[in-house]
Order: sequence, then C-alpha cells, then structure tokens
Amino acid sequence: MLRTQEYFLNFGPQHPSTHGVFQIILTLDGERIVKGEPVCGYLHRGIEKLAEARTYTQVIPYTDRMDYLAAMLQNLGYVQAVEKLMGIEVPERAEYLRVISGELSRIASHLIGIGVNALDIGAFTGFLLCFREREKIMDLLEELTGSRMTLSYARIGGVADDAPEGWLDRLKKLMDEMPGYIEEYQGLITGNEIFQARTKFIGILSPETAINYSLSGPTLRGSGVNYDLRKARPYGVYDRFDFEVPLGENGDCFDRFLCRMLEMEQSVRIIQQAVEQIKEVDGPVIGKVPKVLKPPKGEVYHEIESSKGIIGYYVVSDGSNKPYRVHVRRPSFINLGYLDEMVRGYLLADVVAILSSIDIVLGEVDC
Amino acid sequence: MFGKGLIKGLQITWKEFWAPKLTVQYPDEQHTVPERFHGRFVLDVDKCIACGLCANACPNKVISIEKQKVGKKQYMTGYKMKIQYCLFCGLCVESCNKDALHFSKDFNMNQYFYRDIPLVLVEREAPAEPLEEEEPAAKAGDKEKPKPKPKAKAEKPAEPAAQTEVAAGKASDKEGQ
Amino acid sequence: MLENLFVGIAQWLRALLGGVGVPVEINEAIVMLVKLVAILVFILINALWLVYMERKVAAYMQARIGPNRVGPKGLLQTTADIGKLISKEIIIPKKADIAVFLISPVLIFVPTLMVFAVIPFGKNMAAIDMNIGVFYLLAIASLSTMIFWMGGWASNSKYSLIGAMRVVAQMVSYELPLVLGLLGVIMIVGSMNMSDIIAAQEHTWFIFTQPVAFLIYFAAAVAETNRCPFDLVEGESEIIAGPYTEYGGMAFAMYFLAEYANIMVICAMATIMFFGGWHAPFGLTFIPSWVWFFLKMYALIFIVMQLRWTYPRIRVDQLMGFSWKVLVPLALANIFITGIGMKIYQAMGW
Amino acid sequence: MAKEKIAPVDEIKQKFGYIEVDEAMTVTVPRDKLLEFMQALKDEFALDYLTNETAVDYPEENKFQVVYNINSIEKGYSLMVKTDVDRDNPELPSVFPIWGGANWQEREIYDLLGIAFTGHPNLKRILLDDQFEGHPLRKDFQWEGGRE
Repeated sequence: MLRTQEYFLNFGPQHPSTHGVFQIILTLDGERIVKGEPVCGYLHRGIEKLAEARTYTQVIPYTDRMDYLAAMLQNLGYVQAVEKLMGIEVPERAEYLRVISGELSRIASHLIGIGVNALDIGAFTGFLLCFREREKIMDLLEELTGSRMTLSYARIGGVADDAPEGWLDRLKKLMDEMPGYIEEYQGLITGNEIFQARTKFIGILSPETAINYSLSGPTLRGSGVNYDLRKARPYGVYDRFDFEVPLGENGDCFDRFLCRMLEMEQSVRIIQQAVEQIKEVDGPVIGKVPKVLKPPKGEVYHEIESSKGIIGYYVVSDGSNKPYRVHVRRPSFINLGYLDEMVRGYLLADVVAILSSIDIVLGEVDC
Repeated sequence: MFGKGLIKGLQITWKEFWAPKLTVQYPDEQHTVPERFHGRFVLDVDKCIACGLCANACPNKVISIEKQKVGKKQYMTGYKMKIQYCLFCGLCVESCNKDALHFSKDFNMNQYFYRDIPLVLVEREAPAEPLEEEEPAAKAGDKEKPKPKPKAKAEKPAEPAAQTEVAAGKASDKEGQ
Repeated sequence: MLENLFVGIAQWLRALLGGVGVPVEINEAIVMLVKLVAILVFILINALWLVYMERKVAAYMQARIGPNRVGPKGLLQTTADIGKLISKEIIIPKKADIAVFLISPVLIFVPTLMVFAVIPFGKNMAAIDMNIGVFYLLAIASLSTMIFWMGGWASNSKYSLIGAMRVVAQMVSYELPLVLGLLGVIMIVGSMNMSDIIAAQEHTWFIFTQPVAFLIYFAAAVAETNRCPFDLVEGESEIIAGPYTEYGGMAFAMYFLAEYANIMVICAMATIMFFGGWHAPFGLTFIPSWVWFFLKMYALIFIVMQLRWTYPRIRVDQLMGFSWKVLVPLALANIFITGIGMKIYQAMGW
Repeated sequence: MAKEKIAPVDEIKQKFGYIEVDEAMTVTVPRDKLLEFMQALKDEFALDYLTNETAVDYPEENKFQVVYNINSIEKGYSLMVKTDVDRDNPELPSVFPIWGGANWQEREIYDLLGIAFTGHPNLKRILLDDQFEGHPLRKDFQWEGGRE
C-alpha cells in the first residue's frame, strides 16, 4: 500500500526569503502546506522596556529601529501620541514637513514592499529597479535629516530642522518623474503574466476575516475594506489633501501588491500638494515645548497609518520625565498573526508569495 | 492577449540594458555628502564648557565627559564616545547650547580592533595649578573619572559595568527627579 | 585561411604525425583526442566566460556595471572566483551518502561534454560527424536528470530533496516537448545527421518554416537547463538552491558551470536546428563559418539571459501544466501540420 | 489635530451598569464581566476591529491593567476599555473568540507580562525564548548582563 507521510520543514531563519530573522515551521504534505507556524522573536530588542528608562525625547531614535524602512512614520506616531498627551500645538510648517517626509518614507517602504514581492517570486530586476528609485528618495531624506534610514526627524512639538534651500524643488522634480517610474514597474512586474499567475487567487483573505484579525494597511485594503486612517480619522493636516484610497477586489496577493503600487501614486499626489501648500506657510518648525518634558499623569493611545498598516502608540505617563510604559501596536506583528491560516492548502512556493505580500519588517514584528 | 505583458517586460529590460548606469565606483569616486549628514563627531574644544548636556541628551549613554576642577573652573580632560553604541540620532548635537558639538561628513569610522572603536574627541592633561588635584586623577588612571557634580546622580547607574540594564528596570522611579 | 583555420590545424597535425611515421590508426586516434581535448578546454573556458557574461547582462539590465575590478573590464572575475572556490573546503553533511554526494558533481559535466562531440561548430568542424547526431545528443543530455537526483538525494537535506524531485519531474516532462519540437525539423530533412540538417538550411532557415517548433523547443530547452522562468529547481526564494543546497566550494561550482555548459548546448542546438548552423546570412560569406555559428549561439544565449533577468519564476503545478497542456499538444499539432504540408508538397511534385 | 470620535459611551453606560467611565471616556470593566461586555460591544455597537491590546504593570496597586482599543470601521469611532487583573493571580479570559486579532497580541502580553489568557488556543511565548524565565515588562523584573 502506498502511504504518504507529512514532514516538517524549517523555513528559516537561515533562508533567503524570510528576511533574515524569521522562521516558519511548515508541515508539508509533498509540496502542499498542511500547517505553517510562524516563529518570530529573533530580532527582539525590548524597545518597549528600553523606552521606560529613557526620557520622552530619547525614545524617538528607538522608534526608528522598528520599521526602519519607513522610519519617519514610526517617529510621527510616537511624537503625535506624546503631543496628544501633553496638549502641544505643532506649527503648521512642521506639520507639512512631517507629511512630506512621512509620505516619502511611505513611498520608499512600498518600493521595497513591491520590490521584495517581485524578488521573492523570482524577478530580480524589478527589485533592483525599485531600489534605484528608493535610493533617490533616500538621498532626499538624507539631505533633509542627515540620515538615510533611521531618520529621527520628528521631535515632540515639531520636526528637527527646516527643509534646506532648494530641497523642495528637488523634491518636486523627483515627484514629477515618479509616475514614469511607477509605470515602468507596472510594465515589468504587474503586467507580467507569470507574476499574475503566481499571485492571483493566492492567499485569499475575505474582508470579514481581515477585520476580525485586525489586519491593517494594504493587507486590509487589498480585501476591499476602505479603512485608511488618513481618510477615516485624519491626523495632522491630512484633511487638506485630495487623495484616494486604492482598494483591492479579491483580497489575494496580487491585490495587496497592486494596492501598494497605487498607494505610491497617491502618496506622490499628496507630496505634490504639500509642496504647493507649504510655500504659503512660514514660521518655526518646532513649537513651544518646555526643556524638560514632564507630561501630566495619564495615558494616551494614538494611531496613525504607517506604510505597513496602523501603527499605534500607547503611552502611560506617571508625571515624571520618563514614560511609565510605552506600547506599540505594530502592524507587521499583527498582520503576521494570520499567516498560518493564510498559507494552509497552498504550495511551498506560495508561502513565499504570501509572506512577501503581507510586507512585514522583522524589526517591527519583534520590536 | 496572453504574452503581451511578457513582451513588454522584455522591452523594458532591453531599454534598461542601454540606459545609463548608476554605480558609483566607491573608493575612486564618492557621492557628495549633504550638509546635514550624520557622520563622525567633531568637538570644538574651545567652545565646549563641559556642561554635560550632550551626555544627558544621549539616549544610549554613549558620551562620557571627564573633567577636573582647576582652580575655580571646570576643566575638561576627556570627551569620549562609545561610538559602537551610537544611534546617530543627533540629539546630542541638538542639545549643545554653545554650538560646540557637530557632525562632520566623515562616514568612515571603521577600525581594525574593537578597542579602537570608541571615539576620543578630547584627551588631555589638566593644567597643573593646584597640586592636590593631581592625585585623584593619577589614581583613577585609565579608568572612569568622577562625573560632573550636577549630574553625578543621573550618570552613576550608567558607569559600573553590567549594571546599566539592571538599573533600567528601576531607573524610572530612581531618576525621575 | 581563417575559414578553415581549425580544419587546417587538424590536417597539419595529421600530416605532421604521418610524416614521422605514425601508423594511420594511431594517427587518427591522436587527432581525435586532440579534438576532444580542445573542445573540453573550450567548453570550460566558455562556461567561465558565460558566468561573466551573465553577470554583466544582469548588471546592465539593473542599472549597474557588474564585475569590473579583476582584470580588464572584470574579465578575470570568474577565474578569480573559481580560484577561490577551489581553495574552499567541501563540507559534507553529517548523514550524507558520501560517495554519491561527492561523485555527482564530478559526473554532472560528463553528459554535457559528451554531447559537444557531435556539434558542428563550423564547416567540417564536428569532432564526430555522427549519422544519428540529434538522437545521440538528446539521449545523452537527458542523463543529467539522474545526476541532479543523485546530488539532491545524497545531501540528506529536505531542501535538496524537494529540489531534486522537482528536477526529475521537470526534466522528464520537458524532455517530451523538446523532442517533439525537433521532430518537425527532422521530418523535413529526413536525417538525424547535424551536418545534413545544416545543409538543408542553406537557403531557408527552419525558423521561418517551423516557427512554432522553435518556440516549443526553446521553451522546453530553457526548462531543461533549469533556467528562469523555469528555474524552480533552484528557486532561491523557496528552496534555497535546490539540489545544490548542501554543496560548497568547487562541488557547487561544478553544478554551476555545468548549467552554463548546458545553456551552450541548447543554444548551439537551436542554432543548428533553426538558425542555419554555420551558414552565413545575406551572403556574408567572407566572415568564417564558425564565427557565424558562435554569433548566432551567443545571440540566443543573450536571449536566455534576458529571460532570466526579466521574468519571475513559475510554480510547480503551472510548470507541469505548461508542459503537458500547452507544449505537448502544440508540438503534436505542429508535427501533424508539418506532415500534411510535406504530403501536399510531395503531391504537388516539388 | 483633528479630534477623534469616541464611541457613544453614555449609551453603553446606560446599558451596562457595572462599567465605570472616567473623564477621558475610558471604560473600565470588571474582570468577570469582560467577555459578556466585549461581545456586546462587537454585536451592538459595531466595534468590530480590535486595534490594540496591551497591559501595564502597576505594582503599587498590585494589579495589571489590560487595555483594549477597539475601533469601528463602519462608524469610525473608537473606544478604550480597561480591566484590572490581580497581580498575584494574573488570569483573564481571552477575547480571541470575539476578535481574532487578539491572537498574537495576547501571546505577546503573556510573554512580556505574564498574564495568562484562559481560552486562548495557542498561549505560549512569542518574542522571547521558550526557556526564558521571568516577564521583562513587569516593573520588578531584574536582569543581569547588558553592555559594559
């Protein structure tokens, strides 16, 4: 009699497509997945614990190290939470600079997201071409903040520095070129029939499950749920911009990928509008903030839309100059929680496609 | 039609094949580094008053300042950065009231030996005016020297080896001034 | 004369040996040996150079320059790489089947080198002009399936095993469209001798009379060599490196070079079967025939490389489906139509 | 900064007498009524999206405070719900059956603060090593080591 046997496969942590520090213990039947148990924690640095021993300002560089691909958005979530706690007003120019650098970070992060997605499916050129444009964004961010990835640009009450001379023009020029690049990716990756065959109707996520499992970001919107905090609950000055929220139809890997692609176009639109509007706004980039930050006793939960999803900061103050507790709702972490159910029944090759379509950053998962 | 995307892809790679290349031949040619680049630190010793604000602003306790009292004034004898722990966030540079601490554009900070990594910005002898000040300095030798008085309390937990993280758990109530 | 450079060398060698009184049989044997060694050296050097070419092509498509430090324009880069790989230790996994594990990277080159014996690189430039050349080539080339399987099995790693299983499934199922694709050409020529096939293309290349056969052959051949978009055998994002996962140093390099040698085989084969072999197009006969052969071959290799750097990888079930549901029926239809066409031509008395 | 919409707390308060509401519109619910209350929030007030779940250690009051932030995608409002857990007996019913999103978040709380969630399908350590002793986010956690 023929007898088949299930077997385990340690997918990672030493594996080219688990982003270095992630493991999935797969139970396989041939090449078909019976069960996939994600194991994370390889990059756990205890940022939440570290934050308890730092002053409020000193926490900012640590937030960079979570989602290092979109560091500005991580900064932004934290500083806005503290500002909400202390009731600090942020100057308008700083708000615009936050939007610009935040959206630049978002584009950079999505470029990696789509590039890595293409790479995991096997298209190496698409990946490197995405990196080419990301490099240009990194250069701009470096001019603005002095760092390429871990920006630490946001400050409680504003931003660290005003835009250097001519920076906005260079930014505008890049944003005008951007749609052309996006079209190139569309031709190279999205339009490719092999790519579509690999991603369409793979890892399907229904809107109900997506909501139930608290998924967020393009992973949620790929299933057709219109929930983008920039639109649903505008923070900062996001209510002044005209943009759309791209939604998927089937909730498969391809829709999630396409959502990111289209979101980049919208981010370009936001930046273009912000560059126009910031010209009329002058003034300081950091508000009136006391030298030693001692928020009143209390707590706050604030969430913003990061590139991976909703990033929320829960900050508890005991009245001292150090936070009593900082908790971060990390979108990658929560999005990853549903991976097990998502990969079941698909083939080994699809695990890679599904994993990269969630677009996780292990720094954020493990915190 | 099936295959259109495949042909489009080939067209794009063919076009890219002839497009200009972006590689920078690193040691021979270098990117221009922007003004605000977070590179190696430089300290303008004449401007520095050894107030310790930078050491306090640092989230990772990278900076250690050594100073002695010479006559009535504080005299800085050492300014060391454990650069291997530096986050290059720029909070120290921002905190400097006297505009003494800066970033330079030098990004090449690698060292062959681990012991060479810490960045020593100032290391000098104190001028020997009042003699009794010499002794504690000589005793301390290469070890850490007493911290500036106003912050002695805040700095202490950072100093003894292996106690930093133990302290971290209780630090919030201990150090909440 | 340049045209008969290699033929001339062979004749000179033969005359030289005959001059010192070597008997005819031994003389022939020596000449044959020299020919084979020459091809062997040529293949190995060419495989090295193809690695360099691949890296350059990839780099140029990705806005990079590629290797450019070792030697002029980086030409010696792969040589240096091989030097490094030779000096590395070959790590043998704990529970590996050591004999099989070590012998398979050695054997992997054997089928590849054997097929080169029958390939005519220019006018009268086949080492052996065999009358069943195509058959021989296909038969020998399919042997490599076995060796991949040996390597994957002996490694005692799950990734290697999955990769090896994929190799077997893939190569066996693509063998069929490969052969069926070539059958159209063989039917027209009525011979399996490569020289005859090339001679039949003096006026019209078979790419024009058998375009579908070419596409089928090319797709199947790319799959046979485990190249993208059919490179799921070594799909590095899924199963790391397939059967080669546990190999290091020169053992890995042997597999790696064999892949490039295989690309040469399939591209040489495509040149012979569809692009008129060493025939010069447009009457440009002042360029030697072997130069034309290599030009055509390298153009095809470039296309294979461009495919590699443009397309994503397809999935196992899609791969099988593509072979059995698309290529095989298409190839059968092609044979059918070719047969009818030939009958019509014969009936018309051509 | 735009004001956030907060769920109709008054209405909820009327319905469930046992909850407490503070000035920041945060609802505190007793531990034994948690599941019932949460289920009602989801079914009756369209709070269908559990964004955040975490816990804070208050050793002085000898309690853990578990915090739930729940959003409504449809209505656009949000609500913060808290519940207190005894520090000596850290046990709480899991909200996983109500919101699947609690899955990993509760594992994380279990891992870092040591609150056991009864009814959780796969409650084990997630970020730290399985052999790790102690729960680092507790305020009394002591750890030797660290950098020189």
